[in-house]
Amino acid sequence: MIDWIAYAWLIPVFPFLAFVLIGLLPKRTLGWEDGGGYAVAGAAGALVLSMLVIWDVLNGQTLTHDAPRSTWLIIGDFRIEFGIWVDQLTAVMLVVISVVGTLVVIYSGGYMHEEGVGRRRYYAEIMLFISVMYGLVIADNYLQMFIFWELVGLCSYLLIGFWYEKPSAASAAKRAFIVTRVGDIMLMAGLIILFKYVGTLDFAVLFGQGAGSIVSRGEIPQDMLTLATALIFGGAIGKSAQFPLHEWLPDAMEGPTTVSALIHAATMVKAGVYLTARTYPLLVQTPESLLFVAIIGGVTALIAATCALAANDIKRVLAYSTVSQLGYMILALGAGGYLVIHAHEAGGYAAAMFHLMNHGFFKALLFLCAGSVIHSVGTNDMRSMGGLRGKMPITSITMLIGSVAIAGIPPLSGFWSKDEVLAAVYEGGEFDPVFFALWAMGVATAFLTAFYMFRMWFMTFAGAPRSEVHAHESPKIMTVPLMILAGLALVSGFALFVGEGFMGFIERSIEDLPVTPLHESLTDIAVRIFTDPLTYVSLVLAVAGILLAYRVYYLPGFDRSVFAVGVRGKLQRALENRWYISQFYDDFAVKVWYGFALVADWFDIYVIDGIVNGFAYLGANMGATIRKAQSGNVQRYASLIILGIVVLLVFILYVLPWGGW
Amino acid sequence: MIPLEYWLILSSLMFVIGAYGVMTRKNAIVVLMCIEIMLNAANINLVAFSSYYSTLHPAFGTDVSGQVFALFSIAIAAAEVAVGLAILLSVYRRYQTIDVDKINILRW
Amino acid sequence: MFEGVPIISIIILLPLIGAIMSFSLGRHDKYAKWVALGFSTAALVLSLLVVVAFMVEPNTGSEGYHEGNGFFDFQFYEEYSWIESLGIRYIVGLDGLSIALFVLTTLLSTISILFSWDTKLRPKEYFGLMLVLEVGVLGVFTTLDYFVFYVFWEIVLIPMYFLIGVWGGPNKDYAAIKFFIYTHIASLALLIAIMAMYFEAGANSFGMEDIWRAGQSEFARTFQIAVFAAAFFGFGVKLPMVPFHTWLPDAHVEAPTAGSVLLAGLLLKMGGYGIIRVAMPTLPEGAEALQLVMAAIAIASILYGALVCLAQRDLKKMVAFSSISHMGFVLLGYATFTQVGVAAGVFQMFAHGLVTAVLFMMCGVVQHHCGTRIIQDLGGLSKKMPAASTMMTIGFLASLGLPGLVSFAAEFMVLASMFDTWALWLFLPIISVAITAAYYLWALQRSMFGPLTTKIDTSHVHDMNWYESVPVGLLLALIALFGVFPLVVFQYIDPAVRIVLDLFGGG
Amino acid sequence: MAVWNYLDGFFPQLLLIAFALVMPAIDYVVKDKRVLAWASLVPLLVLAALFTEWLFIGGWEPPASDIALLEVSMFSGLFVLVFVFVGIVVVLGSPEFIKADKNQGEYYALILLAITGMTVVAEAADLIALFVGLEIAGISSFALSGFRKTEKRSAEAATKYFIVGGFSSALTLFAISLIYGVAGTTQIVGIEPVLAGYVSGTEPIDAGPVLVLATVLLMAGFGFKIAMVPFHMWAPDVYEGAPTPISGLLAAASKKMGFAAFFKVFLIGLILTKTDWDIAVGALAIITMTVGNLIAVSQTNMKRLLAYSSIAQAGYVLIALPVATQYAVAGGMFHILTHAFMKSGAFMVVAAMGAVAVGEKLDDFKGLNRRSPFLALSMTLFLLSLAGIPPLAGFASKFVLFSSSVYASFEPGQGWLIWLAIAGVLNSALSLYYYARVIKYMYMEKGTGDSVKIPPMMAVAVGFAVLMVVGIGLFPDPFVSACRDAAEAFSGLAPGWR
Repeated sequence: MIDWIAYAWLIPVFPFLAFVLIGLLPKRTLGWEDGGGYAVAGAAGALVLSMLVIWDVLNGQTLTHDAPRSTWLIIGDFRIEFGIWVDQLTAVMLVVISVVGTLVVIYSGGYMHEEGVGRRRYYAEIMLFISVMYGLVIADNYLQMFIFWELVGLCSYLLIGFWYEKPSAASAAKRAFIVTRVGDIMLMAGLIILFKYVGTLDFAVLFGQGAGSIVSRGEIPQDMLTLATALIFGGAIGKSAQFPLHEWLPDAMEGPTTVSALIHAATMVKAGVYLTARTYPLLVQTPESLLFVAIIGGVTALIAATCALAANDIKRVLAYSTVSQLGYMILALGAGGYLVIHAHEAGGYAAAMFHLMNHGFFKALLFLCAGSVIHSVGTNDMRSMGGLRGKMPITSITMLIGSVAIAGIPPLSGFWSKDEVLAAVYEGGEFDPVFFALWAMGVATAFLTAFYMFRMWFMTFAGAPRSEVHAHESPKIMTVPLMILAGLALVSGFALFVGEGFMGFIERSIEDLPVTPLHESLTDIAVRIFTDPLTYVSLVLAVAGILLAYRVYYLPGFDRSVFAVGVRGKLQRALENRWYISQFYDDFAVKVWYGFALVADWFDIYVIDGIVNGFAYLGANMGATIRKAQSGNVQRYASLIILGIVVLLVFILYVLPWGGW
Repeated sequence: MIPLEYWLILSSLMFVIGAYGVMTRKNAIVVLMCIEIMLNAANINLVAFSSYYSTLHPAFGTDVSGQVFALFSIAIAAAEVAVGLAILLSVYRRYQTIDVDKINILRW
Repeated sequence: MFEGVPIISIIILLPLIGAIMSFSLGRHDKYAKWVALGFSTAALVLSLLVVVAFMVEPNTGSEGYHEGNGFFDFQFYEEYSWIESLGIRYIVGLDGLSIALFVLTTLLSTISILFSWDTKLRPKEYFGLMLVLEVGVLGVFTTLDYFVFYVFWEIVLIPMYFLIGVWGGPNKDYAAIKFFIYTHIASLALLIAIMAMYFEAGANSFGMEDIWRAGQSEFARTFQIAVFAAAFFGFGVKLPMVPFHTWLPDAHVEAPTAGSVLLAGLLLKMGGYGIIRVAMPTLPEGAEALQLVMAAIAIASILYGALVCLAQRDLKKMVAFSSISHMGFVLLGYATFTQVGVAAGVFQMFAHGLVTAVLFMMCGVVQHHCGTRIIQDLGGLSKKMPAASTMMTIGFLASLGLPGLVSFAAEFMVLASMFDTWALWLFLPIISVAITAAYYLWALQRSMFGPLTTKIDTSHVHDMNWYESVPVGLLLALIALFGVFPLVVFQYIDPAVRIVLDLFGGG
Repeated sequence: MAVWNYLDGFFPQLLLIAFALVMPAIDYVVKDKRVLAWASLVPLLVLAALFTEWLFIGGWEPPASDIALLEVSMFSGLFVLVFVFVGIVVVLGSPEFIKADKNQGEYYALILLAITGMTVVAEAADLIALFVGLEIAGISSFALSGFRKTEKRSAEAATKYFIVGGFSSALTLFAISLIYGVAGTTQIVGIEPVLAGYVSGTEPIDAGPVLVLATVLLMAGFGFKIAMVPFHMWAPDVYEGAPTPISGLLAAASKKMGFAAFFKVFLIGLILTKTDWDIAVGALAIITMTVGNLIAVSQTNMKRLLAYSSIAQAGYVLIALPVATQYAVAGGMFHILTHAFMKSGAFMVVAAMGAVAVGEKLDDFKGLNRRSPFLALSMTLFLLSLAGIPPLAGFASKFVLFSSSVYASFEPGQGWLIWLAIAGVLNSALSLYYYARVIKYMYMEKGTGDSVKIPPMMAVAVGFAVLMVVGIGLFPDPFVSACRDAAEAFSGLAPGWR
């Protein structure tokens, strides 16, 4: 029996090899789809190995502080080593990355077919992304993680800007990178604080591993730890597109839809959630940071959901939905921390990770469906779609499954995880009443989610066609991944009830905190879910959302012009303008900084260099004035000699004694 | 015996007169003469100091080096005048004048 | 490997011989590039062998090893008397502080010569001057006698003056003379500092080690402060530090590409090297007294340089200002007086040398192929020159500190040490990380991406020539290599930096 | 042989005078006027060989002087060597330059006589000898600068030089007479003991304003020779108007003679009242270098530019006076030595260009690199050396010179001396501006005209100067040692001098 988990470091190597091969091989040896074959092989290799590793983890093996390590840097007394870290949390991420990654690469074979020469670049970049994403989740210290963290950002940048000749794509790519970099700076600062006080960024040391927390060991003052954790979460705000840095994600929809599905829905944007979850051992020592996390999550969930209401671009709807769902996860993590502190239970944490996994599947599914639609229709704008149900049966059904899942209708996956999230938040209210408010926001979000998802579905697939397009069903290579993902969206929720149950599985990754294991049997969980009245509150609201969308966007006779006048009109415009947050960045942040830059440039040219040139001018031109004294008249020379003598005499006889030399 | 101061006042006056002449007179010959006056002012000084040496420096006895110096300087002045006049001659050939104000193509 | 062979002198002499040969080619000036490439490559190969022979864990008894006894320990040490009456000796040697820069010099020189392969204007002078420049920089990085150090320091100015003045852009006269005089003034401040140290030490020797040893007891605190200020000014202008930086953008904008590469890649490093080799170890109390000044200037350079970059229209000028910002990190690392900071500062010099060379070469490529570097006039070049665009992207990413590429380790460690020393002031320099990303990506977006520009005639624009892509590709490979394995370089730097800090008394 | 016993100390002068006297005769006899140059080289080369052996190798020693007018020491020996070397360069550069002129015998005779006067000043131990030497050199060079009688500018230069020179001689002589009156001696080394009251039976003399007047008049008189601001006004006009080799002689040798006098009288004779004059001379040094450099920037005539550059260089050497240490004197001597080569070399380049009818305007230097790479490279080396760029001679000497003021500023109460060094280095940077401009003209601008062939003797002259400039730069050790020996000998002249 091979100990597969020890080979976890090989997972990123497969896609990386594919990246190198696609990037460097001569064009004629690339074969199918200009490198698509290598890409599929790379992704599949990683998938297989991931599954083997996950199997080991399911069997109770982990690879944490005793993993093999190699030295990256030695400075003075500091030794920075890199290694791998595989525990239950990693396993969840591996599942999402490997499955979605492989399916997206296969799907790309159809979706990117028309790209021609650009495909090579596309596959290379996708492979690089998958590789570094694996690297991110198996890192065993923050620095290593940060390196991959930045690299996934890079891949995101490159892939958003894949169609670089479109100005909007180039601009969106740049924005995405810069905005996430603002978050990265906070993360970097947080890591630096930890590094200063603890002297290492290894998870094994930072998380104590039985040696007590780093605060209790007196290595870091409480206020600094709070600052550090808040800053680390700042990284998550950027990467996971949380308020107020969330606007880059909708813009990032300029990239190919496959990229949106993989990077901006299923994997990279989850890195922030993963980071926050990974930092749990530190976060639970800083309740202030946890509250901050929860509030950001709740606010993001609601705001993004409202923005999705008025979006007409099918991908933007999904993007806002992604932001909103990420907010859920963050909210659950914030609330879960309170549960860990006060009740020693991991409910919120587990719920967040459960939602992360489910969301990875159904959101990837939704994006790929949207891609299928766009591929067929040739536009993103839902206002020119409609009535595609008949022409694209597989796409419409799989998308319906995705929508139902995200709306939270049992027994699809979204229901289970969303319910767990809301339950955890509500439970947090016991320890801080703010969580009740956040719970209310979460429930409202659930209602809005159901509404806008079905608004989207109805606008796309139902009714009569609104434009002259010859839509057709996508080829098999695209629909098969859709069907697989749809299947996963249908069943992944039942992970709650398989084996030891998802909750029991994931909470082992933080059992040192300490957390009291859930002594619920799997049936108890089901019973608890279905006997809790709160479950029905969100369920009823979700159904209400669907029905409202049905009324407004499907049944004829609803006059949507009421949205255009009065207070509702203002609200509508605010929503269409995404609460003016984007404008704020463009008008304020960009212009102010650019203004600073112009002022600095002016200062540089006219003041600093002006002084330099002024001196130079003096040096170069003073002589032209002085030399006029040289009149050519010899008697003036003699006079000047006498004058010089007189001045010297006066100086020596009168000035010198008086000056006190 | 005439006090030393008288000689010094004389030489100083000659020196100042000579210097004034160098600065103001336009004719180069006169300028040359003024320079000679200045040199002779110094000669008077040298001879006078030599003559009054024993009163000035009672510890040293007498000294004639001042008078020797004056002889040297007279000879040198003569040589200088000779060269100077030759130069003025060649200037006059080129400029048709020896007005020092007009000799100023070299400047700045 | 080199027992009994004066290998460093040989490496310094090789380009000099090449230069003389190149100058004296007469009408056969088309061979100048081959001569230059041959000699610089020979120097490069030998310097790589030196790296191989360099002992990270020195065997103290071996030949050519010079034990500093508190001062730096040198290998490949050579010592000859030069001007005995003033105690001036020609001493060369390498240690961890210099070896990386030493190899960087031979490497960038060779690469710049290759990059200038199609120089048509007065080639024998051009390549000869490049080699003279190499000699000067090599001398600065190896010599251990202040007088000789200063001689090499000044020699560097002359070829650079000519390179800008003859082969430069439209405003070359102004830029060349400004570069020459501005940096010369700074050198003179350094000269006065050197004189002062020599006399105050009273050791009748210009040897760095002798003066340091005498200075241990002879240099009073006020003396150290005054002399450190002078030396710091001398080195800082070269670095360059705000507000004494304005020679740099002009020089870069006008210089030929290879000149810019060497200017930014090597000449700026001379300033950084001088501070760590000369100013800080020899005048520790002065450095301590002026620590905050150093830090303030460093932070000002970092932020100001980055901010000004945002406003630039000329691609090359932007890269020039970015050098100011990045060299600020070097100074900031030094100013922390911590092992991490100083070592990272030294590494940042090395990293910046590689990265900035790529950037300037790419600016040269754009200029060469498109005839302009004005960002607003470019656009969509990716379509026409995919390889160039890829390389430029990687270069920019390396420069903005992307992990996995060489600058990251340095910048991260500098910032870490900054927090260690000044706690939350960290947030000032760290802002630049975002600004840097902003200006690079903005420039990339406007020059390489978007629709193909119509402001210039792009019909004849083609991708990079071999002599352009080979050097850049090689550098990019090194950037990635040292980004992934920074330890390769750090292992040399670290022990030497430890000595610097020991000189600070317990540092 | 009793006479010879008195005269053997004069043997260098006698040698020079003897050759000077036969020059007109040779001129009368030979057709090829280059023979004159060869002939006048003979005494110069002999002296150069002998003094080089004495100062740098050891072996030959000059006969000591039995009379009190002269002292023969390494200090004076080094100056003699400088004058002789400059003489060699000037003589080598002359034949082509003056080949169209009449009376060439007198020309060389006057050069030899001028050098004779300079050597007298260098060796003078008595104010009488000093003055006589100054006048011999002065009168010869008045005549030399007006040698081209057919040229307006040459005549004008001679007139101006003569008037200002005569005026300055008068000032000098008057000052000397006052010193004689106050101190009762014309022996330079004798002045200080009298003033200080060291001589038995005397009290310290407080000469007050009289001595100050004498000091200031001497500053003016010597300042005229070295072209110290504000006594410098004649220099640019004369350098421009005089035949170019003579400009070289004036800048490279005559100026150095002024320094020899300055050093002797101020640092030995008037050292007691140093506090009276040191700040004044320091200030004048700074003013001199600054004014010289500033005006040089705006010049368009190469000779005039070099003239102003000479003024500035004089300012640097003046630093040695207020610093007044043995090391400073060595530095000053060293800079005098190197400046002699760089400046005479630069003037020879200009002379060569004049000889081949290229011109001496700055514009004529455009594209010189194409027309004569040798001249362009030589000029570049001279100019860079003047600017103090290592590893050329000018850097080495400036280094020693400036460092002497840095060193002296460590003494208590002498802190202000550091400003001399700072002013010096700032001025070096300023001077780089116009030197670099010339280099730019030669290498970076396009010129007109074909390539030119440089006469071989001129090439030798320039080449010799280049050799020295580069050689001293690369191997300054023997020269530094010689200057140190000279300075030691110098301080040995005055007991109690530090």
